[in-house]
Amino acid sequence: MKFSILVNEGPYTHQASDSAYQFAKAVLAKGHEIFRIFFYHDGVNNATRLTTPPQDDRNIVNRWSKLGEEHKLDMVVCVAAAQRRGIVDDGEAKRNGKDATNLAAGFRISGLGQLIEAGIQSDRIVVFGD
Amino acid sequence: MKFSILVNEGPYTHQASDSAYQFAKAVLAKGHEIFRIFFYHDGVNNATRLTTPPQDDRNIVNRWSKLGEEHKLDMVVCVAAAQRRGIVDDGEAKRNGKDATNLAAGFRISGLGQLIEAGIQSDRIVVFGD
Amino acid sequence: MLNIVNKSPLERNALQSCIETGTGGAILLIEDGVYAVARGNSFEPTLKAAMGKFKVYALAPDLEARGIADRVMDGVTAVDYGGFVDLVAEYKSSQSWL
Amino acid sequence: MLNIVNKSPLERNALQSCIETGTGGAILLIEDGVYAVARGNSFEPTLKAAMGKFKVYALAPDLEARGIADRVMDGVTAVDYGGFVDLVAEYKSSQSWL
Amino acid sequence: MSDIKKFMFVNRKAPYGTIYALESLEVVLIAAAFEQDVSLAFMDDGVYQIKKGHQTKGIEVKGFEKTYGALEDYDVTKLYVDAESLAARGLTADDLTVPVEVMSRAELGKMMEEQDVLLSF
Amino acid sequence: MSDIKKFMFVNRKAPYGTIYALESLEVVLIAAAFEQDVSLAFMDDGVYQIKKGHQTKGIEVKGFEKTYGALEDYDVTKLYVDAESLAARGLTADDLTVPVEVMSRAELGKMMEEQDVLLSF
Repeated sequence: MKFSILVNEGPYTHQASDSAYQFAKAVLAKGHEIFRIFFYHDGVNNATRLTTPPQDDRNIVNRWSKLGEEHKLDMVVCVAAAQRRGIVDDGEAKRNGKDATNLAAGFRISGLGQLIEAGIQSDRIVVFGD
Repeated sequence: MKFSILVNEGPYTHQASDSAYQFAKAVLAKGHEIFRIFFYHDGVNNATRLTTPPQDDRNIVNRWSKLGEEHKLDMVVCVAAAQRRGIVDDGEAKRNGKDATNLAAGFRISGLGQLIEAGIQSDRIVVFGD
Repeated sequence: MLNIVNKSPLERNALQSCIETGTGGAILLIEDGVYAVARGNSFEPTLKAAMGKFKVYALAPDLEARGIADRVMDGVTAVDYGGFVDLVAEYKSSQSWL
Repeated sequence: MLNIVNKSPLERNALQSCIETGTGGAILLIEDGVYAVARGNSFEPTLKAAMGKFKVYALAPDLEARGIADRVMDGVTAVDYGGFVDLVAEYKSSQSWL
Repeated sequence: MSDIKKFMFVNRKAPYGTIYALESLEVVLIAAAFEQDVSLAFMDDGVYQIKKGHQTKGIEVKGFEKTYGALEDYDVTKLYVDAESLAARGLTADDLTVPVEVMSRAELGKMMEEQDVLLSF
Repeated sequence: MSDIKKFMFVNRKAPYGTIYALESLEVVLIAAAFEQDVSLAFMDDGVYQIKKGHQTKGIEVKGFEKTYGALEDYDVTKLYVDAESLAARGLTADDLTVPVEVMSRAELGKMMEEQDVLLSF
């Protein structure tokens, strides 16, 4: 079955991001396909490569990047939400005159249409939020 | 009277940051002093210079920077909370091997002791959160 | 003590807890907390009863943003951000019921 | 439909709304939502009554994290993340009561 | 035709205290552009989103009451409101900024059951 | 002496669902290092923070139950718990991971009134 996942909250503050990650792993373990993971609202903050969590805690951003790489997942960060919250890739930096970027490996920035498309193309979509 | 302000939530997602800003302006307008504004939890996300909010909306980060500059405010971002969430200045970038920084003008990164000190030194401390 | 509540009483328990716990002083409703003072909401009787113990204030800009400035129940004082500052100064301490 | 609730019923109204609105199917409690299934909490009668209409599940890892895995009320099925996936697959649609 | 799905946006949160109402609207407009069968449900504090008369100058936050009025231009006309949520807030349909269909919780629950995709924020 | 203030940390949120409980503890430890008069209040879902037996392996989140036990080493011994919040959750003092003083809501309200600084997250 084809699943998509929507993540509405950032790392650490709410468990939503942890739950979404565990759910994504379980989806793959069950042999299902993940069409897309979409990061919206504060969820875009899962995609900054600038975090340095305590050594004895999980690294939420890195494990998303790793899961994405291992399973070739399409992990999309909403551009409008990212602009409000300061998540930037090279293209966004150029367009908005920013002197730095922070997007982590494995994520891409795109529009909300990608969320609707995920809803259309997937058999199931599950929302994690506050 | 000497006020301090604690901001627990990031920009845009919760009104806490807006309320704290309006309150800070009113404190100054009333002739009081602001000893410190401390950003904790997701509040540290108020201090990224990488945001590009819609043109017809307020720019939360820039107006903090401007208020801080105009009134020489001490705006402190908690280092532990900032590390978890990816708010980085030059020193943090060096220490943690990060290839970019995103701290906005007018903010500085420091420890939680600064919050306790604010509680000790101020006549009043007001908390804005979720 | 000044109690600051920023949550709707119909969604969360913050205002209820504040009312049950506080010994008196004032309650200032801000952000989504201002819905508590809109006439006809189902929390109205509880808030009315609490007025014997607390002075109740609501932040005018938050009332206006939510389109309920014209339906504030009797006994509630609307204040602006300056009034918010005055309240904080007036009471020895404040607690935000997050 | 699979209803997913992640909030404590003693703090917010999400589970109450879900129970009142849903036509049946299943409720899966995750994150702080799992407190709803701890024996002896004041929401227990409401959840018990809802079991006539809904199958009730709770996420085991969230129960364990909160130290309440040993006090799950009768009639509730604990599932792991794999069971969560199976529930999503079993029902045509899911709704997260955020 | 097989690519048209029933999308329902469930709005349970008040406006301005958090951004969810605004960012939910942004998704609704996109869904409409994809020509999906879009409906909006308002319940609990979500009914406050469409309470008439938002004036956000004082909080210096961008108001978005007008966007609800513009939904019709995007052919989004299925706005369902929970009657019990209105009543608990002392509101009636006359207090709302847009025409809506008021229904009971049970009826709203049935509408939810018919959806393919339920998005909540 | 004049620099010693009464700090109370008011904990009303459950652990793990959000980070507030953990980051609140981090502030408590700092406040103790500043040799302030520190107390913690647990009420509403905040009493779950000190419910015994957290096992967080399954959610892969760092557990912090032990930190409450370590508070004593930092001379933080004033832990107040609201009796009504415990009762509403079917809990008693025996279910808690640390020794606490259980009191009524009214008594807790009086303790709050005596504080110089009340921090909530």
